[in-house]
This record gives sequence, C-alpha cells and structure tokens, in this order.
Amino acid sequence: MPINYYLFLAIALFSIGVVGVLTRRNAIIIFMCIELMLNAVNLLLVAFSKMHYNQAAAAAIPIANPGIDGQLFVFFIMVVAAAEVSVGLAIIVMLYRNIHSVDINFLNRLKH
Amino acid sequence: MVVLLLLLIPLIGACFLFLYKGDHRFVAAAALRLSIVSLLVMGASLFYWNTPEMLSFTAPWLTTLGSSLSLRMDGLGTILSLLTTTAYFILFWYLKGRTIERPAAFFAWLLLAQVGMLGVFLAMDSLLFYFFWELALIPMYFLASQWGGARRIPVTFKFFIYTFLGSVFMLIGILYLQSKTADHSFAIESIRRIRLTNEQQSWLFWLFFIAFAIKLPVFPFHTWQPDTYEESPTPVTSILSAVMVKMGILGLLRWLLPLFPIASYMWGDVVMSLAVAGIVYASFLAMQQVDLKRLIAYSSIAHIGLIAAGAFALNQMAYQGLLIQLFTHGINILGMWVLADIIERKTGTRSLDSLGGIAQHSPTLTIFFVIIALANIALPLTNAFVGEFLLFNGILATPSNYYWVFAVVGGLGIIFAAVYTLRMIRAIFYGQPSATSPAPISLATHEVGALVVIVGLILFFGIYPQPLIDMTAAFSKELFDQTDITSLFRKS
Amino acid sequence: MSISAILFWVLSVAALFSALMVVTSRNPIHSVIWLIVTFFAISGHYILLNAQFLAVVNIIVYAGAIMVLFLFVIMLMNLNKESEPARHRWLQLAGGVSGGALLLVLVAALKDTELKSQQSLLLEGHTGLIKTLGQELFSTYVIPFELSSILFLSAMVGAVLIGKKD
Amino acid sequence: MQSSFQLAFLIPLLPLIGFLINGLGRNWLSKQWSGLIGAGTILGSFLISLFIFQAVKAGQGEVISYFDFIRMEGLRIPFAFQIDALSSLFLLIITGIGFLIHVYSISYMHEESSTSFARYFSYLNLFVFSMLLLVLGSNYVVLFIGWEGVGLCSYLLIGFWIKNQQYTKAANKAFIMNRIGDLAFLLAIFWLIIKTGSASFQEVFDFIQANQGTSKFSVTDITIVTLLLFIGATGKSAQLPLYTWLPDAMAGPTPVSALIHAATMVTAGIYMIARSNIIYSLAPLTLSIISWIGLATAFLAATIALRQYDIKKVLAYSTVSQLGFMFLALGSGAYIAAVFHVLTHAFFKALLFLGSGSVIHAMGGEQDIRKMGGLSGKLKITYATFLIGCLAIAGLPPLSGFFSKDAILLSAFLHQPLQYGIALFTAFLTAFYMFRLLFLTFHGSFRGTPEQQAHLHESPALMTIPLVILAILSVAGGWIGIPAVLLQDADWLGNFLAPVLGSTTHEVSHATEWLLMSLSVGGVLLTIGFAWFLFRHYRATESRGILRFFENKWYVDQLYDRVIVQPIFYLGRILKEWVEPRIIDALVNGVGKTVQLAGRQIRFLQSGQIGSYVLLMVMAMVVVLLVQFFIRK
Repeated sequence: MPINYYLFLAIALFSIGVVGVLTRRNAIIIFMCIELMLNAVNLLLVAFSKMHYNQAAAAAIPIANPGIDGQLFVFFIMVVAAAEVSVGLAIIVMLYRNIHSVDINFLNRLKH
Repeated sequence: MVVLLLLLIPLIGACFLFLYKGDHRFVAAAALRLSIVSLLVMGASLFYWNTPEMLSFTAPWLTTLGSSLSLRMDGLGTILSLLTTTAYFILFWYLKGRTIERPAAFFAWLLLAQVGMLGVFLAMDSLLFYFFWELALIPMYFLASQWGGARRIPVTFKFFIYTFLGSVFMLIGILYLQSKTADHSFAIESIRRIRLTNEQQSWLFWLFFIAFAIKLPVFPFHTWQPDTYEESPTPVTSILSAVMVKMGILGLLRWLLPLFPIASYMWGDVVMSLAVAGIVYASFLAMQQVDLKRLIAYSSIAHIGLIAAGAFALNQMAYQGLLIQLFTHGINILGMWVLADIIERKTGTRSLDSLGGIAQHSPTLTIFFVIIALANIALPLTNAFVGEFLLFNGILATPSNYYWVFAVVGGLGIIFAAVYTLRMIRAIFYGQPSATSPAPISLATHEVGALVVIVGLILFFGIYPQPLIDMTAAFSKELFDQTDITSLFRKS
Repeated sequence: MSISAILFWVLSVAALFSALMVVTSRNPIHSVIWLIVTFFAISGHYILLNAQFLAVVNIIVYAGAIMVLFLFVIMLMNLNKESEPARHRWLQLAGGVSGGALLLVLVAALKDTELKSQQSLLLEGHTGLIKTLGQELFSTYVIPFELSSILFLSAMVGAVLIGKKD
Repeated sequence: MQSSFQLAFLIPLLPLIGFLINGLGRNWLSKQWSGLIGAGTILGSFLISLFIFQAVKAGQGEVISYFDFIRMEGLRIPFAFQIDALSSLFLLIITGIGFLIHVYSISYMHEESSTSFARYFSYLNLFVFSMLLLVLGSNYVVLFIGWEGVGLCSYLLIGFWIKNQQYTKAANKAFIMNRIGDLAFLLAIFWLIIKTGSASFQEVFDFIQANQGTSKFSVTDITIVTLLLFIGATGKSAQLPLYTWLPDAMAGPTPVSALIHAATMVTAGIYMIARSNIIYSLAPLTLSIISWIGLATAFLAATIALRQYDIKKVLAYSTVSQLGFMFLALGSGAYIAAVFHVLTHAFFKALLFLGSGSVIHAMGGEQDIRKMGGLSGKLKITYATFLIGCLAIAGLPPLSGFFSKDAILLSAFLHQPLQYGIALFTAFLTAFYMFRLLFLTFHGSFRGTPEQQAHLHESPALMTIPLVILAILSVAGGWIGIPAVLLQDADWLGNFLAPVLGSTTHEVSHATEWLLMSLSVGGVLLTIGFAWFLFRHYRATESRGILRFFENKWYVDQLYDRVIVQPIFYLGRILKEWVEPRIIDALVNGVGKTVQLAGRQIRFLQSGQIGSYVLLMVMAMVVVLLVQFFIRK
C-alpha cells in the first residue's frame, strides 16, 4: 500500500477528532476525541517508520534498526497520553463535583 | 559639556524633589534657585562657553541599536533653550510663595518636563529625540491629571492619547529611516545622507508631520488643546503653551523640512492652507469665547498657525522670523497665562461676562495686561513685531502659486487678533467694576517682578531685536540651504 | 488484491466508521465502546506495519487501561444517558465545516507528495519486535524513558491531589 | 551732517521721556507738574524742529541712521530718520499744534484726578511721539512703527474714560478699522521688500525708477503696491470705506479730537502717499481711484454733516470731508496742494475743535447744538476765533483755507472737470454746514437749561490763548502758498517742497484761474447767506426724505453691521457651537469611540467558551495551512 493511503487515513481520523472536539459539549467525549487525534498521529508515525525501514532495506543501507525512532516516539506518546488522561479525568471529576456538569459551555470562567 | 549640564541641573533637581519630604516653603525656593542656575548656565553658554566642544556632547547610549547620546546646541537649540530656561525662571519666580498641593511633586514634575523639553531641543539623534519627546509628555500628563480642574481626567486622557498617537507615527518613520541609513544609525548626520525618492519622502513626511501637527497643534488637530489648557493648572498651561508647543516647531525645523525638502514643497500648499485656515478658524473661535483661558488657548492656536505657515514658506526671511517668533511667542504667551492666573486667583472667575472694571482700581495690573496683550497682537516696538513682520514677509514670498492667498488670509489674523484681544481687554478691565472685583487687586513683589521681566523682554527685543536675529542667522541660512527649492530642483 | 491490501481496506473502513460513531453517538457509553473499536482497528494496522509490540501496547494501554478509566468516570458520574443538549446549530455547522476544511486542505496539500511510490505493506522486518525496541529504549532513549517515569509519578500525584475531596 | 540735525533724535525722544515720566510717576506727580512736563517736552521738540526747519530751508535734507532695527542676509532695515522739506514741515505742524493742544488740555482736563491727568498727558505725549516717528522714519518700517503707535494712542485716548463702555467700544472700533488698513499697508511693505530688497524710501524709489516696467518691477507691481498703500491710508485717514471710526472717535476728550483731526493721525495717510509720490506718479490708475474715492468721501461726509446735531460730530464729518479733498488733490497729482491743505486744515480744524471744546466746557459737557444758541454774547473770544475758523474752512480770502482749497480745486479742474464740479459743490456744502453750526451754536436764543445758562462763562486764558494763536495762524497760514496769479513769486511753500514732491507748473491761463476763484468765493458767500437765512433762528424740524438719510449717516454703520460684523459674529457662533464640537472634535472623538466600539465587539470573541476558542484555532490553522501551501506558491 502506498504511504499516501496511510497519510490520508490518518488525516481523516484526525479531522474526525477535530470535528468531535468542535461539535460536542460533553467534556469527556471531547477528551476522547483528543485521544482519537493522538492515535491518528501514532498511526502515521508507525507508517513512516515502516517506510523508512523499507527504504533502508531496498537501498541496502547498513543502519541498525532503521525507522525504529518512529515506533519509540509512538511509545512515548502513549506514555504521555496515559499520564494526561489520568490528570485530565481527575480534573473532569473535580469539575463535575463543583458544577455538576461536564458541559463545557458552563466552563466560561476564562472570561473573567 | 554645557548642554549636558543644562539637562542635568533640572534632572537632579527633579530627583531630589521627588525624594524630598520636608518643608513646603523650601520647595518653591529651591526650584527658583535651580531655575536661576539653569538660566546662568544658559547665559554662560551664550557668552563664555560657546566653543563647539562646549556646546556639544556625545556618549555611547544604545550602541547596539545604532543610537548614541548625542546633544548639540545649534541656533535653534540655543534660542529654544534660552526660552525654556527663561520661561522656567519667570514662572518659578511668579510661583514663589504660592501654596500648591504637594509642592515637591509638582515642581519635580515640572523640572522633569524641562529635562524632556531641553532634550528634545538639543538631541541630534532621532531615537534620543523620540525618547525625550515622550519623556516630556509624561510629566505633563501627571501635572494636568493631578492638579487640574474638574474635567481633568477625560481631558488629559484625550491629550495623552492624541499626542501619543501622533508620536507613534513618528516612531515608525524614525525606524524606517534608521533601516535606510548606511551605518544603521539613528544619528541625524547619517539620516541626512540617505537619498530618498520623492515618494518615500512623501509618506515619511506625513508620518512625521502628523506627530508635529498634533503637538503644535495645527488645525484640525487642535481639539485637545483648548480643553487641556483650560483644565490644567495655569502654571502647567503656561509651560505647555510657552515651551512645549515649540517641540512641534522644532520638529518641523530640524527633522521635517531638512530631511524631506521635496515633500515639504510638494505638500506645502496643503499644509499652508491648513495653517492659514487654522489662523482664521481659531480667531473666530477666540472671538466667541467667554472663558479667559479658552480665549488665550484659541489665540495661541492662531499664532501657531502663523508659525506653521511660516515654516512651509521655505525661504530665509520666514525662517528668520519664525526663529525669533519662537522666543517671543513663548515669552508673550507666558505673560498672558501669568496674567490670566492672577486674574482668576484674585477674582475667582475666568468668565469675561462676570469680570469688568478692573482698570478702575488696579491700574498696574491693567498696564501689564495691556502691554502683554498688545505684544501678543504684534504691535510694533513689542518683541513679536519683528518676528511676525519677517514671517509674513516670508509667507508672501512662498514658492507657491497661492502665495498671496496665504498672505492675505493669514493677514486677516492680524485684524481678528486685534478684535478678540481688544474685546478681552474691554470686558475685563473697562467699564464699572463688577461684583467679582470690588476691591483693588494687589500684586506681590515677586509677581510684579515676574511681570516686569516679561515686559522688559517684550520692550527690549521690540526695540532692538538684533541679538535674536544674530543668534539664529546661521541656522536660518543653513536651513534655507537645505530646503532651497530652486537649487534642489536644479540638482535633481 | 493481496490479503494485506484487503486487510488494510477492511481495517481502514472499520477505523473510520467507528471513529465517526464516536463523534456522533449521543450516549457517552457508546462513544467509549466505539473508540475501543477504533483502537482495535488501529492496532490491526500496527500489526500490518510490522509493529507488533506497539499493537499489543496499544490494546493494553489504550483499549484496556485508558478506556476503562473513561468508562469508570462516566459510570461514576452517571453520565450514561443521552443527557447532552445539542450544541447551537450554527456552532455545530461551523465546527463541521472547519473540520472538513482542515481535512480538505491537508489532503489537497499532501496529495501530490513524492512518497507515492513507497510501499509500506510488507510482512517482513524486525523493527517492531520487542527485543529490538527494548534494546533501543534502554540504550539510546534511556533518559527520556526515566523522565517519563517521573512524568507518570507526577501525573499520579496530580491526579490524586485533584481528585481528592477538599 | 549739519549740527542741528544731530539733535533730531531729541524730537521724538522728548515726548517719549515725557510719556515715561508722566506714565510711571502718575501717582506722585501733581497736576501742575504733569501738565508742565507734558507740554514742556513738546515745546522742546517744537524748538528743535524750528532749528531743523531753518537748516532744511538753507540746505538739503539728510538721512540719519541710528542703529539697525533688522539686519539679516538680504535685508537691512535701519532705524533711521529722514529730514527733508516734507518731514520738517510736518514736524512743525505736529509739535506746534501739539504744543498748543497740550497747553489747552492743562486747563480743559483740570477736573480729572491727578492720576488720570498724568495718564492723559502721558498718552498725549506718546501720541505725539508716535506721530513724530511716523514722519521722521526714513523707511516704510519705521513709518509703520509710528503708524501703529498712532493707532494705539488713538485707541487709548478715545477710550480714555474707561468707565463708559460706549467709549471703549468706539476705541475698539477705531483700532480695528485702522488694523484693516494696516494689513494692506503691511502687504505693500512686504511686496516692496520682496521686489526691491529694501524698505528705505530712497532705495525703493531709486529701484523703481530704474526698473519700472521691467520684469523686476512691472506695472502690475506698481499698481498693486500703490493700491495697497492707499488702502492703508484710507484706514488711517478715514476715507471710504474705512471712515466710520473717525466720527465715533469723538468719544475721547475734545483736545484729543483736535490732536487726532488736526495735527496727527489722520494726516498720516496723506503724508505717506505724499512721501511715496514717486511711485504714485507712475500709477495713473491708482491716482484716479484715489481721486474718486477722495471726492466720494468728501461729498458723503459733507452731506452727513448737514444734519448732525452733535457739535463734535459735525466737525468730525467735516474732517472726513476735508481729508477727502486732500486725497482728491493727491489723486490729481497735486501733492503740494494736498500738503498745503494739511497745513491750513491743521490750523483751522484745531481751532474749531478747541473752540468747540471751549463751548462744551462752558455748557458743562453738553454737546447737542439744539440745546445751545446765542453763546456769542458770553463767549466772545471763543466766538470770534470760531468764526475765523469757519471762514477759513469755508474758503474765503484771504484766510488760509481759501488758498489751499483753491489749489486743490484748480488741480481737480485740470485733472478732470467733472471732479471739479462735484468738489466745488462739496465746498459749498462745507460752507453751509459750518455756518449752520456757527449760527446754531452762537446765534439765536439760548435753548439749554437755566443752570447751564447760569454756568456759561468764557474759558480761562490757558484755553483762549491757544485759540487766539490758532486763529492768527488760520488767517495767515495760507499766505505762504499764494498762487502766482495773485502775487508773483509768493508760492514759497511750493518752492520749499519741490525737491521732495516735485514742482507743479500749471498750464492754465490767468483768466481761467480768476474765473474759478470768483466762482468758488461767490458760491461760498451765497451759501453762507442761505445758511444765515435758514439757521439764524433755530426751529426744530423733523428730517424727511433725503435729509433723514443724511441724518442717519447714509446707514453706513448699519450696513457694515449687517454685512460684516453680524455675519462674522454668527459665523463665529456657528463655528463654536457646531463645527468645533460636532464636526472636528466629534471626528477626533469618533476615532476613539470607534476603537472602543470595535473593542467591545471583539470582546464577544473572548467569550471564555473553550469551544469557540478551539473553533477559532482550527480556523486559524486552516488559514495558515492555506497560506502555507497554496497562496505562497
């Protein structure tokens, strides 16, 4: 499969995530859409990693583990995402406790 | 060196007074002494320390930006510094023994304004010029907004925003010019060496002109001025109109005309039209004013209109007259403000309707007022006559097709000036004494002293104006050489 | 069409469809379920791309841990009903249009890239194996790895602190 | 330099010193001292003027430069005096008559407090100083300094009684009207300086004579300059259209009126044009304009004077009318005749004003001639001198007015017979209104209050002696310019002034001259008789028709008020009430308001809603990407 297909797939997933963020009011769903966007990026990274591997293999360039950086990046993104989700959900829980809603329309405190 | 001294004396004085917490009476006396020292230094620079080395000073300042602390006293700087130090001396003498709220801060701000204005007059580096330009504005804002009248807050806000807006345009122009210089310097010599196309000159001209036009103010940028003059405490008003508006004229003479002579010629008709229209317009409004301070404010706009028109007459006679007028207008208008202040303080009103008949019981005040008012309308043998004479002469020699229109319309100002000035004298001094001034107005010694100095200057330079002409002859020649349209067009 | 191509298309369609369902479901619970489906599809892509370890981690961490966390939160807060009021119509439209515009712009911008000829789908290579990754992780990337542990620790502390009743 | 010329600087300096002493010492000086200083300084100036006059008569004039008033590149204006026949003659008139008026004032103003007495004399001295500066100046700038100084002093003296706002209003009017003329004068000076590079009379005249008609100084330039100078003169010398200030200037003390009308101020315009005669001779168009305006003024003022009841107003309009005669002479190119008339007019007009002052003094301040009558019995000296004045102004031989008026009429006849006709008629009008005044004031029965009648007395010697001297001068003053037709080689004045003003030789037969003279004398005699018939016994009559029109001064004041003053006032009102706050300031504030409003609108974007922020962010991203990938390519 050409790398372009992965590119377009990732863009499509990312855009769906964006649309979700823009159209929904439930903080948790917005949060999930952000996860979706992260995963779209992850997928693209893995695809490029594979691409680099193939290039190196085809050109017989003697590098140890070509394209491995991309996969490690994905790994780190997952780590960070996990941490982010834990804190983010904690914040949402706290918000819910305070205003009894997860509707972001009520979260206009930035105005003041 | 002496130029640095001129700046340092009031600066040190201001710093000292800001920190001073002691006796109130001491403050005014100290300020007066300081102004005397300034005046003496100025006098010394005229007569003894007048070598080029003494009259200039250069030190590294913002070297990475291409700016340096470059001060020099040329003819223009001399006459304006002389005006500044003289005006401060007269004003401080007049203010001696006056009870002012928080006097230390009041005098400190005034002195800081003096630093700013002297800096503007002496700076030979455009960034430094801009720096002092803004520095002079800030004390005026605080003085007007803290010691002013009832509507002081909106009025000073408008004043500040208006003038500040103008100077921002100027900053853009300065930065553009700096980027064009060969050595990326703000120095005036480097800027002079730039070869600007006519179009570049044209829009740079407007960037600078707006700043100066607001400061002057030239019609129709004048609306901040009557309000500000009215609402500021009168000593501050006197500094504003006697010295501060000269910053705008200096801007025209040192920065605008020599740097953009072609554009000054191209837009000369427009600017002259605005200026002479402003003379008539302000005169009309002055005729209608009931408030003494507003009347003087509008008359000042009319005078400034004449000066601005003279600046764009682009010939040596007008320049010469203008340079004299810088000094004489400052002294005369200062006298008018001092008198307005006396009248307001002693009668409790500024309204021409409720004043009247003061001449009956206070002839001394009347004599001072009449002399200074007549100087204000440039009667011969008062100091303003020679300046206005040369100015009008120059305006009639403007290199424009409409020279006679400018001269005649501007000349109407002479008539209107007589109308509103005589109306003012008549309303305040003649007739039966009104309820506001039943008793004679007594003048303290220092008040009489200040007025005598003003009247003395008026008469001396009215009869023998040659010192003022000599002081500025070289500058006007140089300016004319830089802006001589016929030679410029021959070159290009 | 090779088997891998068939798999690619199936997984792609599944991922896109489930992602759309995530966004459009009224019920948060359904959204979570559909997101899990999306993650599974993405994991399938990882396997196709010879990233076996990431595929496993993705399922464990995302589909397993994170989504369960989401589920817990939703259930704890009793948000599992379709309580969410719809957003203002114009805002919704604006959001959709903006997202669509983003998609269009990105696709249009990248459609002519020179990477077209590169084939990525080959069932060979050992980059994605746990051994290779582990060696790399503990040699070249050891400091980021350790730093990420500190991040985790601080995230834990933060989550506890925020979640605590005060 | 002749030794007496070295004293020339003292001539204006003495009155200036007098001004300073009286002005600064007004609180300490007694009335005697103030009067002594005031009159003494003028006497000193008069004596020096006499010396100088003798010296000028003997030899040529001279320019004495004291210091440079303005010296810059391309322009040098020295503070210099020019002493020649013209200026020395004017010096004598000013100081001589000025001295008499000073002496008269000591008595006339004796009721004032000593402070305002000293103030009065200081102003008077300043007035004389300015006028002396005016005639002594060797260039237009010094002349202008004196010119403006005269205007200032007239302002101060007209408004001398500052309590009365009517008077101060008249003072303002005088100053402002003068300023209008001054503007034109200034423009003329500027034009001369630009074109010739100098303001000195000699240099300017030499330049113009050398370059007239060339591009350096074209015919247009000459016309413009002469016209502008003339407009300046109309302001100062009260000609159409700027004459209305002079009758109002009666608000001042009567001796001041005498000073303004006789010796100083109004003659300045004549002097200036006579001084510039070399330029004017090159401008025939301007000359004819001057002659017509002078004639029109003479006629208009004479008709107004027919129906005035204020003794001083009649005299004021007669001054305007006589000045018109002088301008007619100037316009006809008869400069000497004009100056001659200035001289004789100075004598008899000073006499008439001082005489009227004596009458007013006797009447306790009453100025309305309807309330006088029959004063000849009580005020014998005043009556006699006043009669001489009237005869002189009417132009009966051998009194002074006859010779000068005859010279003017002759020149008008030669120049333009139509003008001669009108001028002659105006001369009859002059005789008519003057004798109307005389008869109403001194003949018939007394019409005032009994108190006034009891108070009637002849004025003290200090007032009558000047009257007598002036009466003698009014009689004999004309004998220095007797035309050749009456006495061969008696035109001493013409010979004296010829170096400055050029000699005038008439190409006219003696028979014509005799005819003209007898015509005017006969007409005047008839007119006087007519006046005697009408006004010997006064009856109050309502003015009707054209007379009403004359009584209301042709409604010129009302016209000016409607056409100039009111529009300016309303325009000012409109500017103040509308244009300034609602257009200009509104524009400025509008810019500020717009910024505020825009800020308020933009603030809605800062809703605090995360959703909208994100939306904007995405939009921005789209835009950035669009720019990045599609636009920049």
